[in-house]
Amino acid sequence: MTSYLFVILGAVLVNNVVLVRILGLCPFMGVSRKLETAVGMGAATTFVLTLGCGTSYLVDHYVLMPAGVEYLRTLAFIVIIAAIVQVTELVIQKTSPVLHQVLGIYLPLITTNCAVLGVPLINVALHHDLLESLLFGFGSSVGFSLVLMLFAGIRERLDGADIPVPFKGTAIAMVTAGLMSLAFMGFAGLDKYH
Amino acid sequence: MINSPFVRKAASVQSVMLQVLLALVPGIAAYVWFFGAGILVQIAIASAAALAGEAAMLAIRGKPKAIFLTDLSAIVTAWLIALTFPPIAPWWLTVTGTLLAVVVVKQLYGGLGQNPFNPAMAAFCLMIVAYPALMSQWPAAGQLDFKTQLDLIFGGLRQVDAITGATPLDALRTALRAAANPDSQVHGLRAAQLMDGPAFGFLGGKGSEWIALGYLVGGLWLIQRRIITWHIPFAFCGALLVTAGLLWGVRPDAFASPVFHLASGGAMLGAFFILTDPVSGATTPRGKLLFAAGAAVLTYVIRTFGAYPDGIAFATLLMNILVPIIDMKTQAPVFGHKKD
Amino acid sequence: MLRKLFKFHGGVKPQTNKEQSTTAPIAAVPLPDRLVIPLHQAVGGHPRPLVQPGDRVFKGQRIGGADGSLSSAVHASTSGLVRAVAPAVMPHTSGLTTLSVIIEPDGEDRWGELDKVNYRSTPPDELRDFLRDAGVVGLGGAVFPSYAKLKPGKEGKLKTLVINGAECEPFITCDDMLMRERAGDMLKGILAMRHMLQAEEVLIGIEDNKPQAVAAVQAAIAASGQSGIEAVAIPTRYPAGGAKQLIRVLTGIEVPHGRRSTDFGVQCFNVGTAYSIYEALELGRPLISRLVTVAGNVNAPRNYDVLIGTPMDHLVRLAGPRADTDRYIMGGPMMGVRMPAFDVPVVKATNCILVGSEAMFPAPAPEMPCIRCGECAKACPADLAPFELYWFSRSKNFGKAQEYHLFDCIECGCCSFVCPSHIPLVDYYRFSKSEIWAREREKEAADAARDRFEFKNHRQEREKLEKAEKLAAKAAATREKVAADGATAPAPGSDAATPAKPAPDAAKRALIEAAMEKARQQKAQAAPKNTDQLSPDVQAEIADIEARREIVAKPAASPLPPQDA
Amino acid sequence: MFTALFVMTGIALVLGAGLGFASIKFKVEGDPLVDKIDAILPQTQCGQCGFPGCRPYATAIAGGEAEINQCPPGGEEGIRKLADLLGREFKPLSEEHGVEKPKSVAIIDENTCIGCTLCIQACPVDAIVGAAKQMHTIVASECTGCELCLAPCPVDCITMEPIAETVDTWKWRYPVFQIAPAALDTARQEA
Repeated sequence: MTSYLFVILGAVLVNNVVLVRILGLCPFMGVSRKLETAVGMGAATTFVLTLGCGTSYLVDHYVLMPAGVEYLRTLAFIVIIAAIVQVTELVIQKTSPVLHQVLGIYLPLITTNCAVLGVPLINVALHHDLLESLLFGFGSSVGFSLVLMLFAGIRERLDGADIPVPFKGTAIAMVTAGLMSLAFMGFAGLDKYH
Repeated sequence: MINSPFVRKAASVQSVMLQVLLALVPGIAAYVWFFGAGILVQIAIASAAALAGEAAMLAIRGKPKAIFLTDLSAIVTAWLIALTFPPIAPWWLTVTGTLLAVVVVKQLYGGLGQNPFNPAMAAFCLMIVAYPALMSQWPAAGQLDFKTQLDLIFGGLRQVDAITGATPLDALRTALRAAANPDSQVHGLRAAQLMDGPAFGFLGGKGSEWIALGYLVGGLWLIQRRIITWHIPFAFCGALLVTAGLLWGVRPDAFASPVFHLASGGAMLGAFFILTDPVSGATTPRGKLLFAAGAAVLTYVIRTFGAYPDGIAFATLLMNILVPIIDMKTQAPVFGHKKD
Repeated sequence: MLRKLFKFHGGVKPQTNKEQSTTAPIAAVPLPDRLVIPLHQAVGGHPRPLVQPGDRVFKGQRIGGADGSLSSAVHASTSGLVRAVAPAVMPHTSGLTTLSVIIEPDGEDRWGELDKVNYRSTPPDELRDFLRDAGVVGLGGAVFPSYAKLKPGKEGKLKTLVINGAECEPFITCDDMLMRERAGDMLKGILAMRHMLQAEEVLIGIEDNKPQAVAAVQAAIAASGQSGIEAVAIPTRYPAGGAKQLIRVLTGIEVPHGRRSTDFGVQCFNVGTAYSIYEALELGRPLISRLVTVAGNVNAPRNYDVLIGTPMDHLVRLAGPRADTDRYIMGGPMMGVRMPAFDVPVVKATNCILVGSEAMFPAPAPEMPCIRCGECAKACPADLAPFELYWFSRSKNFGKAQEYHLFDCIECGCCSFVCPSHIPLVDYYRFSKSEIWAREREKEAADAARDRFEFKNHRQEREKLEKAEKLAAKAAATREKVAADGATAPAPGSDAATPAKPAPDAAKRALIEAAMEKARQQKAQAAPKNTDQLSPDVQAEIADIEARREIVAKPAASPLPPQDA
Repeated sequence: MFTALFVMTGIALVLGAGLGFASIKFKVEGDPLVDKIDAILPQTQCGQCGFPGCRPYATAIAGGEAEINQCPPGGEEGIRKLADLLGREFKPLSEEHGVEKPKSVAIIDENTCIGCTLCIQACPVDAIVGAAKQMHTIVASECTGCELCLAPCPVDCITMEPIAETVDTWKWRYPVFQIAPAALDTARQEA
């Protein structure tokens, strides 16, 4: 039981997918201008990533491995994730058109969000079982959503700051992301403690 | 055109910052008493670097220099850096840290009042990540004379491992971890016994407990002067005591006492001077409580279970990240919109 | 009996500077050469002028009629000749003009006929109309028409009537002097209001730095023998005189922004308003004068009974302004408004003329960035987070500013007063508020324009349809006629079931010809005649518009009645 | 080799079927976004954006056929709001569509007007009243300042007048940031 908790906590904080593993920076930079959209993007990614982790585990274990074609893993995972993203997009377009418009290009781009591919591959590398895979996927995406929201909160505040012109916008966002990453280094070693 | 109000109270950023600096004096005095005058050199180095960095950035940004250099905010950052860095850190470490703090963490965000992160703590984190060894060498109280300290600060090659050790916090943690190991010599010893060494005083590290007391005195004076409110120090100390007390209560042999935590490392400096930085900290009363309590828990966790000797810097940065959301969600109800 | 008083959050204690102007009694003012009476003096509509240049007016004669649902009449302050009804600079920061009646006094100061009214025997509605036409407005500074506030809540009665004698602004003492010298008459006004509002109790809140006023009012209450009226000394702390803050202090009730205080069983009036209600009801005199404190950079600060419309410099001269005087401020140093000129008139909102100089009110030190120290939040009597409001106002993020309750700000100036960064915080809020109002106005205009545009499109659609129907009917008629013609000539026996083929074709062609001819005519008529020497892109634009008009013009070819469209 | 092909084909088929089902099940009709965009546009109906009115422009933006910077009356402010709503990058007003001007109303010189009704037909919001051969006049409160009536007028009797500020529409100005670098430093030296 505690080990599952450690999987989640480790994925959320210690090995945060964005700030420590530096995956998924594209939406992290792109959809963090407003808190509202960040929440939407976080929710969408959580859905896709958790589902993707589960599905890719199943496909990996029950299709690829029995067939002996593990080398197709990356390819197969991409296809699966792309399909899940497509479905998500259709659902969001139907249920929340404004969110759909706001997420804009980033919604289909969840497909190319390296975190979404990276996390299932990390799952394979860490030999997670199905539950661990799901938890790790969920934890990673919660970690992603969490820092995305916090980042959006900071960026909303930075909107009013008198930032030097060359650093306005993405530049200062990069600096901020760096400092956040630095702060998250404080969690280092926590998952090693027993 | 100036509009109403036409009268104003005599107050200025400069006077606020000056009072913060004054409040640091008792702590610094204790520091000098126990650890020698080297810290004064560090303070001077850091202050000079901070002013230089600030002046350069103001010049580049085309901002008025006179007014911003005399607001003393850079000096406060510099003093906090000097006080949190090891007193024998080489000069370039202090200078680099201070410049990073002032140039990147403060001025790139627009300077005074606009930085979301505490510059001094960001500098500490950057330096401890980049130079973990240099940032973890602390002399014991009264161990080094002023000349040796100067040599260490300005000297070339350093062979200090022989003469310096880790901070009391770090030492105790290492010892406790060792004590947990059945193969170790110290196995079975309790925290109280482990603290019997020369590095330890009555409550925390030898000497550092008096420095902490100095900070406490200065901090209380700041509260009395209404420069800071009671919320952050209270919540920080309270949460640290409770967290440490819980674990200590369950396993007194494996964890240090709450009082030790309060009197060691940067706890007092953090409670009264670092977390209370209004620019990067939470501002609503409820937010301040949450912010400081969160910082205390994180400090404890990082100190006890993490990889770094003290957690206050990382805890501050982590809570800084949360500040916009905390402030947003803890807005007090306004006049007429309160629920009775 | 000691009353339980409540506290409001924040507040500041600026130097009061009130003693200087309370040493001498209220003085009269000699008639000026000219009175400038702006028609728009109170919140609400712009009263329309009732006099013309050359008219003779009596003192107290109505010269501006209340217009709209929330408006208040304006009267001649003395008898004389109307010189002009023209725009004149008004006492407002903007320095803009407003339609004013300029009267040259004849020196006789002759009253016209005065209507008194017995408030006990008059129905409330009539009383309110009477007060509206007497021009009675709130004299505390907000100049809200009093009649509109003299309506009890839904229950038809009120728990507490709060009378505001707090006068928390530094320098101002006109309410203090009024209570000292005219407490008895003021009390009569209060009793009238109490009657109109059916108020159970009356609380007169007076800051405890005015013991003489408290004593005078208490004596008047004792002399009147009325019960349920109490003069309460409240702690001196700015802005205790804010209506919301005073209600809070006396009753513990917090009236939120945008809500009527009567919904909470409270209503609040200024002591000066009470006195003018007394004058209106019992003496029949409309509001044509008020008490004004002249203080600040003058040799003899004092209170004067001033006719509305008196130029400020005429008044200030009596108090002996010092040589370095460079500004007049209407109101006190915390919320006052700097006057655009020295000769602007005293209006109903003028409670004080604060004479200032650079030495007396030096410009603040340069504005520094906000360090979020929270001093402003500690001082804010509305429990706001002023530094957040500032942050969002500065970056013009008005939506966020509203989320942080910008409109609950009462602009008392406490935040600016304490700010260590010397930020003119209130100016940022004023800026934000007026921008938001402007945006709302624009939004309303846009919505109206959208409606009208859609209606026009709809109308054109309909007309096109109607025209098509008409044409179809005509065509059918023509066809029938042609068919009938054809039927009569070559084949008398055949009926309409087998119409002659060429004839309808010819008819249709004729119709099209006619329509095309008409269109050509229209086009010729519509072609602009001033497009010869234009740049190509303008030409293109015209062509574009042309194309659009083509669409527009076709169905609307027949002359339309544009109004009822 | 064939296993790999077989596996991938299988996956593709399954996913394709799933997607096809979803696209039918979650088909979207109508576009509520147009209303949101239309609400931001100033409704002058001036056509400077190249579309016959504000709503068509809104539809074009929602459909991705038009840029957000084609509305001069909306100005920078309007573009910012659109950028915010749509999560797009702010762009300065496109010059080919015009420049931001102070809000104005059209005024008909009543001496020159020949009563041709052309402006009445051009006005998108029916803000001009008059009849054939009668003098026309503009209802200032309804005029959006779109300038569409200027071009059709054969006698050039319509002019645009910027709306003057009144006490009711007066706005507080943005507080001037008082730190003027040079001035301050010298002031300090003098002091």
